[in-house]
Amino acid sequence: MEKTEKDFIKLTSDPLILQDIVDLVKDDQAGAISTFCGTTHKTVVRLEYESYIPMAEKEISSIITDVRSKWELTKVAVHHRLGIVPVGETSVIIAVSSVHRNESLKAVEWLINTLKEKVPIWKKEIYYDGSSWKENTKSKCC
Amino acid sequence: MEKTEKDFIKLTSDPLILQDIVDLVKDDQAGAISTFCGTTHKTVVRLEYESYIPMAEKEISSIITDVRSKWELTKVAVHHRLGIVPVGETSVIIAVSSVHRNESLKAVEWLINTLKEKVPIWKKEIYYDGSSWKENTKSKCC
Amino acid sequence: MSKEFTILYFASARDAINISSEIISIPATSSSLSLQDLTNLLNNRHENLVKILENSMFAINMQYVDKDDESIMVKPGDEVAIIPPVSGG
Amino acid sequence: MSKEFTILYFASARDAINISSEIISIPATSSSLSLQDLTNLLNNRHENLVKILENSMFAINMQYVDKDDESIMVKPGDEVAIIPPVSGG
Repeated sequence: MEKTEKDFIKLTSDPLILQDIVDLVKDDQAGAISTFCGTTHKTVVRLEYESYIPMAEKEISSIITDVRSKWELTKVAVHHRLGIVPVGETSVIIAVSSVHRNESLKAVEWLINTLKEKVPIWKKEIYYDGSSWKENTKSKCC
Repeated sequence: MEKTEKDFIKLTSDPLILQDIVDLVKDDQAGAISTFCGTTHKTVVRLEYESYIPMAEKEISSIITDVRSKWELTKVAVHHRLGIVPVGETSVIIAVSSVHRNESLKAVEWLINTLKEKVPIWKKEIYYDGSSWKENTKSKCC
Repeated sequence: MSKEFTILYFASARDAINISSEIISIPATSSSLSLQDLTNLLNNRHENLVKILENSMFAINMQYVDKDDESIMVKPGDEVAIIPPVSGG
Repeated sequence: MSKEFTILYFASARDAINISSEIISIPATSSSLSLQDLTNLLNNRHENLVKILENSMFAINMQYVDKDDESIMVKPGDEVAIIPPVSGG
Protein backbone atom coordinates (compact mmCIF):
# COMPACT_ATOMS: atom_id res chain seq x y z
CA MET A 1 0.00 0.00 0.00
CA GLU A 2 1.44 3.33 -1.04
CA LYS A 3 1.75 6.21 1.36
CA THR A 4 -0.25 8.39 -0.99
CA GLU A 5 -3.19 6.02 -1.31
CA LYS A 6 -6.48 7.74 -0.53
CA ASP A 7 -9.13 5.27 -1.72
CA PHE A 8 -9.57 1.80 -0.30
CA ILE A 9 -11.81 -0.75 -1.99
CA LYS A 10 -12.14 -4.34 -0.85
CA LEU A 11 -14.46 -7.23 -1.61
CA THR A 12 -13.66 -10.04 0.76
CA SER A 13 -15.03 -13.17 2.35
CA ASP A 14 -13.37 -12.23 5.65
CA PRO A 15 -15.26 -10.51 8.48
CA LEU A 16 -15.20 -6.71 8.29
CA ILE A 17 -13.61 -4.92 11.25
CA LEU A 18 -14.80 -1.34 11.69
CA GLN A 19 -11.69 -0.12 13.49
CA ASP A 20 -9.41 -1.45 10.73
CA ILE A 21 -11.39 0.41 8.09
CA VAL A 22 -11.51 3.61 10.12
CA ASP A 23 -7.74 3.37 10.56
CA LEU A 24 -7.40 3.35 6.75
CA VAL A 25 -9.14 6.73 6.41
CA LYS A 26 -7.56 8.38 9.47
CA ASP A 27 -5.48 11.38 8.51
CA ASP A 28 -3.82 14.18 10.41
CA GLN A 29 -5.50 16.67 8.11
CA ALA A 30 -8.99 15.28 8.70
CA GLY A 31 -11.03 16.39 11.70
CA ALA A 32 -14.04 14.24 10.85
CA ILE A 33 -14.64 10.57 10.12
CA SER A 34 -18.10 9.28 9.30
CA THR A 35 -18.99 5.63 8.85
CA PHE A 36 -21.87 3.39 7.86
CA CYS A 37 -22.14 -0.32 8.71
CA GLY A 38 -24.80 -2.61 7.27
CA THR A 39 -25.53 -5.69 9.35
CA THR A 40 -27.53 -8.88 8.85
CA HIS A 41 -31.02 -8.74 10.37
CA LYS A 42 -32.27 -11.28 12.82
CA THR A 43 -35.12 -12.25 10.49
CA VAL A 44 -32.93 -14.46 8.31
CA VAL A 45 -30.80 -17.52 9.02
CA ARG A 46 -27.95 -15.98 7.10
CA LEU A 47 -27.16 -13.96 4.01
CA GLU A 48 -25.08 -15.00 1.03
CA TYR A 49 -23.54 -12.31 -1.11
CA GLU A 50 -22.12 -12.78 -4.56
CA SER A 51 -20.57 -10.28 -6.90
CA TYR A 52 -19.28 -9.75 -10.41
CA ILE A 53 -16.06 -8.84 -8.65
CA PRO A 54 -13.98 -7.00 -11.27
CA MET A 55 -16.96 -4.92 -12.38
CA ALA A 56 -17.98 -4.25 -8.76
CA GLU A 57 -14.48 -2.95 -8.02
CA LYS A 58 -14.65 -0.78 -11.13
CA GLU A 59 -18.09 0.58 -10.20
CA ILE A 60 -17.04 1.32 -6.62
CA SER A 61 -13.98 3.10 -7.94
CA SER A 62 -16.21 5.09 -10.27
CA ILE A 63 -18.64 6.14 -7.51
CA ILE A 64 -15.67 7.19 -5.36
CA THR A 65 -14.56 9.41 -8.25
CA ASP A 66 -18.10 10.82 -8.36
CA VAL A 67 -18.31 11.41 -4.61
CA ARG A 68 -14.96 13.20 -4.64
CA SER A 69 -16.29 15.54 -7.31
CA LYS A 70 -19.24 16.42 -5.06
CA TRP A 71 -17.48 16.93 -1.73
CA GLU A 72 -13.93 17.70 -0.58
CA LEU A 73 -12.84 14.44 1.03
CA THR A 74 -9.58 13.25 2.52
CA LYS A 75 -9.79 9.43 2.37
CA VAL A 76 -12.53 7.01 1.38
CA ALA A 77 -12.89 3.29 2.17
CA VAL A 78 -15.60 0.95 0.88
CA HIS A 79 -15.40 -2.66 2.03
CA HIS A 80 -18.04 -5.26 1.19
CA ARG A 81 -18.15 -8.80 2.46
CA LEU A 82 -19.01 -11.65 0.08
CA GLY A 83 -20.10 -15.24 0.64
CA ILE A 84 -21.91 -16.28 3.79
CA VAL A 85 -22.59 -13.52 6.32
CA PRO A 86 -24.05 -14.87 9.58
CA VAL A 87 -26.75 -13.01 11.51
CA GLY A 88 -25.40 -9.99 13.38
CA GLU A 89 -22.28 -9.69 11.24
CA THR A 90 -21.49 -6.78 8.99
CA SER A 91 -21.85 -6.97 5.21
CA VAL A 92 -20.69 -3.50 4.24
CA ILE A 93 -18.64 -0.74 5.84
CA ILE A 94 -18.08 2.70 4.39
CA ALA A 95 -15.73 5.15 6.08
CA VAL A 96 -14.88 8.66 4.91
CA SER A 97 -12.63 11.30 6.41
CA SER A 98 -12.77 15.01 5.68
CA VAL A 99 -11.48 18.28 7.10
CA HIS A 100 -14.98 19.42 8.12
CA ARG A 101 -17.84 17.25 9.30
CA ASN A 102 -20.46 18.01 6.68
CA GLU A 103 -18.48 16.55 3.78
CA SER A 104 -17.87 13.13 5.31
CA LEU A 105 -21.47 12.87 6.57
CA LYS A 106 -22.95 13.66 3.15
CA ALA A 107 -20.42 11.46 1.35
CA VAL A 108 -21.16 8.36 3.44
CA GLU A 109 -24.89 8.73 2.82
CA TRP A 110 -24.41 9.21 -0.91
CA LEU A 111 -21.94 6.32 -1.18
CA ILE A 112 -24.15 3.73 0.51
CA ASN A 113 -27.21 4.82 -1.48
CA THR A 114 -25.31 4.74 -4.77
CA LEU A 115 -23.57 1.45 -3.97
CA LYS A 116 -26.99 -0.10 -3.40
CA GLU A 117 -28.22 1.19 -6.74
CA LYS A 118 -25.31 0.49 -9.00
CA VAL A 119 -22.71 -1.99 -7.78
CA PRO A 120 -23.15 -5.57 -9.08
CA ILE A 121 -23.45 -7.34 -5.76
CA TRP A 122 -26.37 -9.61 -4.94
CA LYS A 123 -27.76 -10.76 -1.62
CA LYS A 124 -29.55 -14.06 -1.15
CA GLU A 125 -31.58 -14.30 2.03
CA ILE A 126 -31.64 -17.77 3.52
CA TYR A 127 -34.69 -18.57 5.67
CA TYR A 128 -35.48 -21.73 7.57
CA ASP A 129 -37.86 -22.71 4.77
CA GLY A 130 -36.15 -21.43 1.63
CA SER A 131 -34.27 -18.53 0.13
CA SER A 132 -34.69 -15.57 -2.19
CA TRP A 133 -32.60 -13.05 -4.08
CA LYS A 134 -33.27 -9.54 -2.87
CA GLU A 135 -33.65 -6.44 -5.02
CA ASN A 136 -32.69 -3.02 -3.68
CA THR A 137 -35.57 -0.60 -4.05
CA LYS A 138 -33.81 1.88 -6.27
CA SER A 139 -31.63 -0.65 -8.03
CA LYS A 140 -30.63 1.07 -11.25
CA CYS A 141 -32.20 -1.56 -13.42
CA CYS A 142 -35.20 -1.13 -15.72
CA MET B 1 -26.54 -1.17 32.79
CA GLU B 2 -30.06 -2.40 32.22
CA LYS B 3 -30.94 -4.73 29.38
CA THR B 4 -33.52 -2.26 28.15
CA GLU B 5 -31.18 0.72 27.97
CA LYS B 6 -31.28 2.36 24.55
CA ASP B 7 -29.50 5.70 25.07
CA PHE B 8 -25.88 6.03 26.12
CA ILE B 9 -24.43 9.37 27.18
CA LYS B 10 -20.93 9.81 28.52
CA LEU B 11 -18.65 12.75 29.25
CA THR B 12 -15.24 11.39 30.13
CA SER B 13 -11.59 12.26 30.31
CA ASP B 14 -10.70 8.79 28.99
CA PRO B 15 -9.90 8.14 25.32
CA LEU B 16 -12.93 7.29 23.21
CA ILE B 17 -12.89 3.87 21.52
CA LEU B 18 -15.11 3.67 18.43
CA GLN B 19 -15.65 -0.08 18.62
CA ASP B 20 -16.82 0.13 22.25
CA ILE B 21 -19.38 2.77 21.37
CA VAL B 22 -20.58 0.88 18.30
CA ASP B 23 -20.99 -2.21 20.48
CA LEU B 24 -23.34 -0.20 22.73
CA VAL B 25 -25.73 0.51 19.86
CA LYS B 26 -25.52 -2.91 18.19
CA ASP B 27 -28.86 -4.65 18.18
CA ASP B 28 -30.24 -7.74 16.48
CA GLN B 29 -33.15 -5.67 15.24
CA ALA B 30 -30.96 -3.02 13.65
CA GLY B 31 -29.53 -3.51 10.16
CA ALA B 32 -27.72 -0.17 10.08
CA ILE B 33 -25.21 1.61 12.28
CA SER B 34 -23.92 5.07 11.42
CA THR B 35 -21.19 6.89 13.29
CA PHE B 36 -19.43 10.22 13.43
CA CYS B 37 -16.01 10.83 15.02
CA GLY B 38 -14.52 14.27 15.55
CA THR B 39 -10.75 14.33 15.84
CA THR B 40 -8.15 16.93 16.79
CA HIS B 41 -6.56 18.67 13.80
CA LYS B 42 -2.86 18.81 13.25
CA THR B 43 -2.90 22.60 13.35
CA VAL B 44 -3.00 22.76 17.15
CA VAL B 45 -0.71 21.42 19.85
CA ARG B 46 -3.69 20.01 21.69
CA LEU B 47 -7.26 20.76 22.61
CA GLU B 48 -8.72 21.19 26.06
CA TYR B 49 -12.41 20.62 26.54
CA GLU B 50 -14.43 21.70 29.53
CA SER B 51 -18.10 21.30 30.23
CA TYR B 52 -20.91 22.27 32.56
CA ILE B 53 -21.27 18.53 33.01
CA PRO B 54 -24.73 18.04 34.57
CA MET B 55 -26.32 20.50 32.14
CA ALA B 56 -24.43 18.98 29.19
CA GLU B 57 -25.77 15.54 30.12
CA LYS B 58 -29.27 16.98 30.40
CA GLU B 59 -28.97 18.76 27.02
CA ILE B 60 -27.63 15.64 25.30
CA SER B 61 -30.47 13.65 26.79
CA SER B 62 -32.90 16.26 25.51
CA ILE B 63 -31.50 16.24 21.96
CA ILE B 64 -31.67 12.44 21.96
CA THR B 65 -35.37 12.76 22.84
CA ASP B 66 -35.73 15.20 19.94
CA VAL B 67 -33.86 12.99 17.46
CA ARG B 68 -36.02 10.02 18.42
CA SER B 69 -39.12 12.07 17.66
CA LYS B 70 -37.76 12.78 14.17
CA TRP B 71 -36.57 9.32 13.14
CA GLU B 72 -37.26 5.74 14.19
CA LEU B 73 -34.03 4.70 15.92
CA THR B 74 -32.96 1.61 17.79
CA LYS B 75 -30.09 2.79 20.02
CA VAL B 76 -28.20 6.05 20.33
CA ALA B 77 -24.80 6.75 21.90
CA VAL B 78 -23.17 10.17 22.37
CA HIS B 79 -19.74 10.19 24.02
CA HIS B 80 -17.66 13.35 24.43
CA ARG B 81 -14.16 13.53 25.79
CA LEU B 82 -13.22 16.29 28.24
CA GLY B 83 -9.88 17.66 29.43
CA ILE B 84 -6.79 17.42 27.26
CA VAL B 85 -7.23 15.78 23.86
CA PRO B 86 -3.91 15.28 22.06
CA VAL B 87 -3.58 15.76 18.29
CA GLY B 88 -5.06 12.88 16.32
CA GLU B 89 -7.28 11.69 19.15
CA THR B 90 -11.04 11.71 19.10
CA SER B 91 -13.08 14.29 21.01
CA VAL B 92 -16.60 13.13 20.17
CA ILE B 93 -18.21 9.94 18.90
CA ILE B 94 -21.84 9.56 17.97
CA ALA B 95 -23.24 6.15 17.02
CA VAL B 96 -26.82 5.35 16.06
CA SER B 97 -28.47 2.09 15.05
CA SER B 98 -31.71 1.75 13.14
CA VAL B 99 -33.64 -0.86 11.21
CA HIS B 100 -33.12 0.93 7.90
CA ARG B 101 -30.10 2.95 6.84
CA ASN B 102 -31.66 6.33 6.21
CA GLU B 103 -32.74 6.89 9.81
CA SER B 104 -29.33 6.33 11.40
CA LEU B 105 -27.57 8.41 8.72
CA LYS B 106 -29.88 11.39 9.19
CA ALA B 107 -29.85 11.05 12.98
CA VAL B 108 -26.05 11.12 13.26
CA GLU B 109 -25.86 14.25 11.13
CA TRP B 110 -28.59 15.99 13.12
CA LEU B 111 -27.08 14.96 16.46
CA ILE B 112 -23.58 16.28 15.79
CA ASN B 113 -24.94 19.54 14.36
CA THR B 114 -27.28 20.06 17.32
CA LEU B 115 -24.67 19.05 19.88
CA LYS B 116 -22.37 21.71 18.44
CA GLU B 117 -25.10 24.32 18.72
CA LYS B 118 -26.57 23.60 22.12
CA VAL B 119 -24.51 21.49 24.49
CA PRO B 120 -22.45 23.45 27.05
CA ILE B 121 -19.03 22.14 26.14
CA TRP B 122 -16.14 24.44 25.29
CA LYS B 123 -12.96 23.81 23.37
CA LYS B 124 -9.74 25.69 24.01
CA GLU B 125 -7.19 25.42 21.23
CA ILE B 126 -3.61 25.40 22.46
CA TYR B 127 -1.03 26.66 19.94
CA TYR B 128 2.70 26.88 20.31
CA ASP B 129 2.32 30.60 20.97
CA GLY B 130 -0.92 30.86 22.92
CA SER B 131 -4.47 29.62 23.15
CA SER B 132 -8.03 30.61 22.38
CA TRP B 133 -11.58 29.54 23.17
CA LYS B 134 -13.41 28.49 20.02
CA GLU B 135 -17.00 29.31 19.10
CA ASN B 136 -19.03 26.97 16.93
CA THR B 137 -20.45 28.83 13.96
CA LYS B 138 -24.08 28.19 14.73
CA SER B 139 -23.70 28.17 18.49
CA LYS B 140 -27.19 28.90 19.80
CA CYS B 141 -26.12 32.03 21.59
CA CYS B 142 -27.18 35.60 20.78
CA MET C 1 -13.83 -19.44 -33.96
CA SER C 2 -12.89 -15.83 -33.47
CA LYS C 3 -16.54 -14.69 -33.60
CA GLU C 4 -17.33 -15.79 -30.05
CA PHE C 5 -18.31 -13.74 -27.03
CA THR C 6 -18.57 -14.70 -23.37
CA ILE C 7 -21.73 -14.34 -21.37
CA LEU C 8 -21.83 -14.33 -17.56
CA TYR C 9 -24.92 -15.08 -15.47
CA PHE C 10 -25.23 -13.91 -11.86
CA ALA C 11 -27.57 -14.43 -8.93
CA SER C 12 -31.15 -15.22 -9.99
CA ALA C 13 -30.12 -15.50 -13.66
CA ARG C 14 -27.52 -18.14 -12.87
CA ASP C 15 -29.84 -19.97 -10.51
CA ALA C 16 -32.59 -20.07 -13.17
CA ILE C 17 -30.46 -21.93 -15.71
CA ASN C 18 -27.72 -23.39 -13.52
CA ILE C 19 -25.05 -21.91 -15.76
CA SER C 20 -22.62 -19.24 -14.66
CA SER C 21 -20.95 -18.59 -18.00
CA GLU C 22 -21.14 -19.61 -21.63
CA ILE C 23 -19.18 -18.91 -24.79
CA ILE C 24 -21.55 -18.14 -27.64
CA SER C 25 -20.85 -17.77 -31.34
CA ILE C 26 -22.16 -14.81 -33.25
CA PRO C 27 -24.27 -16.17 -36.16
CA ALA C 28 -22.23 -16.64 -39.34
CA THR C 29 -24.34 -14.09 -41.21
CA SER C 30 -23.27 -11.11 -39.06
CA SER C 31 -20.20 -9.64 -37.41
CA SER C 32 -21.94 -8.38 -34.28
CA LEU C 33 -25.23 -8.60 -32.37
CA SER C 34 -27.60 -5.82 -31.35
CA LEU C 35 -28.94 -5.99 -27.79
CA GLN C 36 -32.32 -7.02 -29.18
CA ASP C 37 -30.61 -9.83 -31.14
CA LEU C 38 -28.84 -10.85 -27.93
CA THR C 39 -32.08 -10.93 -25.95
CA ASN C 40 -33.76 -13.07 -28.63
CA LEU C 41 -30.78 -15.40 -28.77
CA LEU C 42 -30.73 -15.89 -24.98
CA ASN C 43 -34.50 -16.32 -24.74
CA ASN C 44 -34.31 -19.05 -27.37
CA ARG C 45 -31.47 -20.83 -25.59
CA HIS C 46 -32.95 -20.60 -22.07
CA GLU C 47 -36.70 -20.59 -21.61
CA ASN C 48 -36.30 -19.95 -17.86
CA LEU C 49 -34.42 -16.74 -18.52
CA VAL C 50 -37.19 -14.78 -20.30
CA LYS C 51 -38.72 -13.12 -17.27
CA ILE C 52 -35.38 -12.52 -15.56
CA LEU C 53 -33.92 -10.88 -18.67
CA GLU C 54 -36.81 -8.42 -18.74
CA ASN C 55 -35.75 -7.21 -15.31
CA SER C 56 -31.98 -7.35 -15.81
CA MET C 57 -29.36 -4.95 -17.05
CA PHE C 58 -26.65 -5.88 -19.52
CA ALA C 59 -23.04 -4.97 -18.99
CA ILE C 60 -20.56 -5.22 -21.85
CA ASN C 61 -16.93 -5.41 -20.80
CA MET C 62 -17.96 -4.36 -17.27
CA GLN C 63 -19.88 -1.28 -18.44
CA TYR C 64 -23.63 -0.95 -18.05
CA VAL C 65 -25.35 -0.43 -21.39
CA ASP C 66 -28.74 1.07 -22.21
CA LYS C 67 -30.85 -1.82 -23.48
CA ASP C 68 -32.84 0.55 -25.69
CA ASP C 69 -29.77 1.94 -27.45
CA GLU C 70 -29.93 0.31 -30.90
CA SER C 71 -26.42 1.45 -31.77
CA ILE C 72 -24.80 -0.79 -29.14
CA MET C 73 -23.43 -4.04 -30.56
CA VAL C 74 -21.94 -7.15 -28.99
CA LYS C 75 -18.73 -7.90 -30.81
CA PRO C 76 -16.43 -10.95 -30.90
CA GLY C 77 -14.33 -11.15 -27.74
CA ASP C 78 -16.76 -9.11 -25.64
CA GLU C 79 -17.67 -10.13 -22.10
CA VAL C 80 -21.39 -9.68 -21.63
CA ALA C 81 -22.91 -9.93 -18.16
CA ILE C 82 -26.54 -10.41 -17.20
CA ILE C 83 -27.05 -8.18 -14.14
CA PRO C 84 -30.28 -8.88 -12.26
CA PRO C 85 -31.41 -6.06 -9.94
CA VAL C 86 -28.55 -5.56 -7.52
CA SER C 87 -28.90 -5.95 -3.77
CA GLY C 88 -25.57 -5.12 -2.20
CA GLY C 89 -25.16 -3.25 1.03
CA MET D 1 -28.78 34.40 54.29
CA SER D 2 -31.46 32.45 52.45
CA LYS D 3 -31.61 35.05 49.66
CA GLU D 4 -28.48 33.82 47.91
CA PHE D 5 -28.02 32.30 44.48
CA THR D 6 -25.03 30.57 42.92
CA ILE D 7 -23.39 31.73 39.75
CA LEU D 8 -21.10 29.55 37.61
CA TYR D 9 -18.58 30.86 35.08
CA PHE D 10 -17.25 28.69 32.27
CA ALA D 11 -14.55 28.88 29.60
CA SER D 12 -13.80 32.46 28.49
CA ALA D 13 -16.02 33.90 31.25
CA ARG D 14 -14.09 32.07 33.95
CA ASP D 15 -10.74 32.88 32.37
CA ALA D 16 -11.64 36.60 32.21
CA ILE D 17 -12.23 36.90 35.95
CA ASN D 18 -10.41 33.84 37.29
CA ILE D 19 -13.48 32.77 39.22
CA SER D 20 -15.42 29.60 38.50
CA SER D 21 -18.29 30.15 40.92
CA GLU D 22 -19.65 32.68 43.36
CA ILE D 23 -22.50 32.87 45.81
CA ILE D 24 -24.26 36.20 45.48
CA SER D 25 -26.93 37.78 47.68
CA ILE D 26 -30.05 39.18 46.15
CA PRO D 27 -30.29 42.85 47.27
CA ALA D 28 -32.27 43.27 50.48
CA THR D 29 -34.90 45.39 48.73
CA SER D 30 -36.15 42.59 46.44
CA SER D 31 -36.97 38.89 46.52
CA SER D 32 -35.68 38.12 43.02
CA LEU D 33 -33.62 39.56 40.15
CA SER D 34 -34.62 40.13 36.55
CA LEU D 35 -32.05 39.10 33.93
CA GLN D 36 -31.34 42.76 33.28
CA ASP D 37 -30.72 43.26 37.03
CA LEU D 38 -28.43 40.24 36.95
CA THR D 39 -26.46 41.59 34.00
CA ASN D 40 -26.03 44.98 35.72
CA LEU D 41 -24.97 43.31 38.96
CA LEU D 42 -22.36 41.15 37.21
CA ASN D 43 -21.03 44.02 35.10
CA ASN D 44 -20.57 46.07 38.26
CA ARG D 45 -18.76 43.23 40.02
CA HIS D 46 -16.49 42.25 37.11
CA GLU D 47 -15.40 44.85 34.62
CA ASN D 48 -13.74 42.20 32.47
CA LEU D 49 -17.01 40.38 32.03
CA VAL D 50 -18.96 43.10 30.19
CA LYS D 51 -18.07 42.09 26.66
CA ILE D 52 -18.26 38.37 27.36
CA LEU D 53 -21.71 38.68 28.93
CA GLU D 54 -23.01 40.37 25.79
CA ASN D 55 -22.12 37.23 23.85
CA SER D 56 -23.14 34.66 26.43
CA MET D 57 -26.32 32.79 27.25
CA PHE D 58 -27.69 32.40 30.75
CA ALA D 59 -28.89 29.09 32.09
CA ILE D 60 -30.96 28.94 35.28
CA ASN D 61 -30.99 25.57 36.99
CA MET D 62 -29.45 24.02 33.86
CA GLN D 63 -32.08 25.46 31.51
CA TYR D 64 -31.25 28.05 28.85
CA VAL D 65 -33.30 31.21 29.30
CA ASP D 66 -34.19 33.95 26.86
CA LYS D 67 -32.25 37.03 27.97
CA ASP D 68 -34.97 39.30 26.59
CA ASP D 69 -37.77 37.64 28.55
CA GLU D 70 -38.56 40.18 31.28
CA SER D 71 -40.73 37.72 33.18
CA ILE D 72 -37.77 35.47 34.04
CA MET D 73 -36.45 36.04 37.56
CA VAL D 74 -33.43 34.70 39.44
CA LYS D 75 -34.68 33.48 42.82
CA PRO D 76 -32.90 32.49 46.03
CA GLY D 77 -31.31 29.05 45.70
CA ASP D 78 -31.08 29.20 41.91
CA GLU D 79 -27.98 28.04 40.06
CA VAL D 80 -27.22 30.53 37.31
CA ALA D 81 -24.60 29.71 34.67
CA ILE D 82 -22.85 32.02 32.26
CA ILE D 83 -22.61 30.08 28.99
CA PRO D 84 -20.23 31.61 26.45
CA PRO D 85 -20.74 30.44 22.86
CA VAL D 86 -20.31 26.67 22.97
CA SER D 87 -17.68 24.81 20.98
CA GLY D 88 -18.14 21.12 21.66
CA GLY D 89 -17.71 18.42 19.05
